[in-house]
Amino acid sequence: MKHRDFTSDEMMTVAAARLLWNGCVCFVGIGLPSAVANLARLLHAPDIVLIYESGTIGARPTVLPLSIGDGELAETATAVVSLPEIFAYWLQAGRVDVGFLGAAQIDRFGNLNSTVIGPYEAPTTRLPGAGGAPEIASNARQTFVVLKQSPRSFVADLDFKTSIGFGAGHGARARTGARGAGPQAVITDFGLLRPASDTQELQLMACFENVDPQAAVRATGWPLRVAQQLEVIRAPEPEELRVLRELHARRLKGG
Amino acid sequence: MKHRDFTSDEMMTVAAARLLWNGCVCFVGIGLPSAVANLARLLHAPDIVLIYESGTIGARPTVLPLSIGDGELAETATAVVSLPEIFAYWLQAGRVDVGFLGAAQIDRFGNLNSTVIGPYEAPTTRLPGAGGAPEIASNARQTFVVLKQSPRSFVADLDFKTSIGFGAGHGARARTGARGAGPQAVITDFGLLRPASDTQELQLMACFENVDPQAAVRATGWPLRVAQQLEVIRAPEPEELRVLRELHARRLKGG
Amino acid sequence: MAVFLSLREAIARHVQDGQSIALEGFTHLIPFAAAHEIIRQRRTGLHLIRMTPDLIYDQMIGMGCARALTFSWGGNPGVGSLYRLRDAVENGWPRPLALHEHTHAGMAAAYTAGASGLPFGLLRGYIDNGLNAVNPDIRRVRCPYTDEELATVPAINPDVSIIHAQAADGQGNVLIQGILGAQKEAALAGRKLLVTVEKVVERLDTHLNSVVLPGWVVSAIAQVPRGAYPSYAQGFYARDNEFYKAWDAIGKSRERFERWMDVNVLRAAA
Amino acid sequence: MAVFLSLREAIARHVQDGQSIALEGFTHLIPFAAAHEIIRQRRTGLHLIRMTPDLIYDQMIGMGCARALTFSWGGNPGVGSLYRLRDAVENGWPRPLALHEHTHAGMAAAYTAGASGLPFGLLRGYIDNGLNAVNPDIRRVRCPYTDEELATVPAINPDVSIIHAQAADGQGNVLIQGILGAQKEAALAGRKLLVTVEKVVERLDTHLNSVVLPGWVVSAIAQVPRGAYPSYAQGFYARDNEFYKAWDAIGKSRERFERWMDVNVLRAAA
Repeated sequence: MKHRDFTSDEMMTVAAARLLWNGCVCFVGIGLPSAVANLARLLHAPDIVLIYESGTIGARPTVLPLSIGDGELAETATAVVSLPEIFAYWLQAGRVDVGFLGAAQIDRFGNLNSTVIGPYEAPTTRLPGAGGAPEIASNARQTFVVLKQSPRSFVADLDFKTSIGFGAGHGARARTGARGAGPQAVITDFGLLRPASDTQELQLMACFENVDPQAAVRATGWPLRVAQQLEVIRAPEPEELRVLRELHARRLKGG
Repeated sequence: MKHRDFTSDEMMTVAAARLLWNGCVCFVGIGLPSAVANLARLLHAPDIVLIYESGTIGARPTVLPLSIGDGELAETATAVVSLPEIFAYWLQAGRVDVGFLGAAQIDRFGNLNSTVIGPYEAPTTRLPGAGGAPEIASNARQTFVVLKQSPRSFVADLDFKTSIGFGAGHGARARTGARGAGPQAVITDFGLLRPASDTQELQLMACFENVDPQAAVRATGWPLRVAQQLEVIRAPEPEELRVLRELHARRLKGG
Repeated sequence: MAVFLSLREAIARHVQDGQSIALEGFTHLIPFAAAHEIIRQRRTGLHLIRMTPDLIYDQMIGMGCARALTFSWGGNPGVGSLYRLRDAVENGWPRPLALHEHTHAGMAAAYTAGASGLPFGLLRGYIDNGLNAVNPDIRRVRCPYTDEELATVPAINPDVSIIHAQAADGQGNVLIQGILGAQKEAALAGRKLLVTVEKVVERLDTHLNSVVLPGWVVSAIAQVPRGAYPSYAQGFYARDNEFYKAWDAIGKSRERFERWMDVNVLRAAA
Repeated sequence: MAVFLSLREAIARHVQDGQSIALEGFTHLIPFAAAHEIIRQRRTGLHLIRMTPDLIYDQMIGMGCARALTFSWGGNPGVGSLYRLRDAVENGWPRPLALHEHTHAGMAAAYTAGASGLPFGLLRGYIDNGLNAVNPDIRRVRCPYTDEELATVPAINPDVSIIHAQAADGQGNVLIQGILGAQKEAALAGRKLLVTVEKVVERLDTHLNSVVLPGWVVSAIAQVPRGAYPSYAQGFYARDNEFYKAWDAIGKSRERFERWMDVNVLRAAA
């Protein structure tokens, strides 16, 4: 890659934000997803609805929260409800358009591991675990996954299956009780993967400017299919970077 | 009966109020039970907790509400919660000491009918129905029934079983999923009935002053057993009547 | 996203003959104005759902709007009978009414399941209860841990839920204050949600844990001051207990009922 | 009925070795002071229950209080790992820790069941999920209406639940404001309930639908200003995000952790 004046995180955040539409109801976790949804809100989607699992509906934070339950979220929300209500009345009821997920590992069918590396009973690395992810994965109308691509994270076989994507593919998800459409977009530091309509295997559909698709293939632990007509994701616009950096700057100040 | 300077309703209300203790958590409906619990609160049980199914916990009304959801209840309550929460977190969870029940019919085992007179599909009288009663009957730690005694209301066979008492008696209740101890007191215009410890059949345990127990037997549609050592319930004290009448007077004014 | 409409337009657009509809509000915030507009628009064949039919459904049933009623307590609170409901059940007048009868706890669980996207609600209830025999919707599951039997009710998801609330803001966010009943659950269980409000304000004056329904779950909002009368709206007006008592005589007679509805509802402006 | 005690006395009287205890509060109102007192009183063999173990359980686990953990997300929010939790799981230090692992939705349903007197909670969840294989508590029931399979979790009813709140009044009624998490459900699910509060007031300054736990469900209350620090109490102090970041380095090393706990917890006044 050539020298760029923005980071991989910024590129991924901007690319993901562009996928969100005005009025979209987003279930967001802390970190990059929170930055994505707030960036979209400040740019092109002023009426986007942010739901944090801590219980805030319609939060409009001016600083990026460090934790999912910062006071800023409650103070700017349309409603503050209990966590059981968030999961039952809002997520499970099918009111969430897009759920954002991260993970330590993803497989070719978009299934996710955020639980352990190594065996569950004797892990080499104990990860934080499921949190809201499994039910976001099954009950949101669709999910977007944001995850940097490497052979360690894009793996042939998950060490643990925390959150369902398309299961074994080929329609397997539809035979479960999962209600939403599953991972319809995976945003990486190389580009955008989407499921193939038949096998539901993730394919590289678009790359960022000046990214070699073969580099993405090499960063993937399974033989990654590349779309024949690969699209190009344009680099972040100055305005997108400005707004994103202001968001982060306010967070650092507010720390 | 001799001439008295108080009504049957007043006598029953006072007698029932005397059964409540300070700190007792009462699930009350509108009408006589509400008067009973508030009378006890104003007399000897200042820390009694009134729960109305409309969602008010710890209401301390100064006027008697006509409906179960009057504003007075919300304004004086410790907490106002949703109706589903009242039934799940408060009644079903076993936090209610005494549930008050009325009915159109009661049988010898304290089972209650508040649904229909006549067959369900073609009733001669369609009554209001269950409301909160069936789950109060099964989930409160005990229930008190307040009901005027007559062959029409104290029947050998219920037209419909709305709320469980002791089922068929002889320990039948304990073999169901009902958790509370059931109807431990039935306050009538003749006196007080309680379940026998073995058969759980209701027995006349106490009569109001100057009441002939045989009159109570004649007012009962089954051969009512009378306790060998029948207690006497003393007539309402002037102070009891004064406080009760002030409660009602405020209601009439506020109406 | 919430659209602001006149009450007439909101009902015309969203309430159709034959639908299942829930007008909730437990004693408090009963959406009488919306019911009257449904009566004026002569909707029929409705499956009415409400914990306490109250005067609002007594009126709709008496005016022939309903074919079925799901409910749990059908009286005039603190007064006595609902005579129009009784006349429909006992005599089929003005038309027969199929009853789907529950307990309060059962309906609360059914609304909660409906709001939660679950197919059924679970409760310790309906024990040794005649309703088990007359309502085939009441069933049982066995606890996978304790092996106990628990009662189940199917989720209630009305085609349209209608509630009254104190206020909405410009974005259609709706504030409910005071006694809540099962209003929020019924609102969120509906496939559509219509709301009438006392007032529309620029910003809701709320506290952190106020009960607010976001505008994006509301299909339409109509501003209808006194829209809950003769029930009440906390902070706006009190329950007209005298009217509830007076209804006893009005509702008791078919003729007097029809005359009252004609003057006070059919010929009243929306 | 709520009894006002010192924190030391409240923990001494109500928290015993080997019990299951839940110290809840989702990011907000985490009862750190109560945890520190439990650590000072050297309780061991506890089954800790909490959706997000957070620094509070990282500290209790690292100090050897726990034999088991029921949880659904075990990280330092926005920062990274909980190294004391990881050290216990990966290396059994200072002692092995049995995990009962759930999802947030599962634990929310389990607390709700616990608060509701139901033996289990019901959810659309744990679909095609590895937790089904490692947590035998996750089971299934079949819907009696649609024949769907739904996930179940056993009710959580801790021996003792502990929460922190903004205020209590003279009768022990407790006011919680802001982000609620599963705090109310955890509180009502506990066989005992201990509460620490920022302040005690004569009357709670509440609004009609404020979240208030009545004093008669509270076993004991202790006034502990800043009792949720380094988490926060809405209206009193903000979350100390810098401390959460600093914990990363403190928690990473056994020695540094023990030194920090010695200075800041063991030798600190209650």
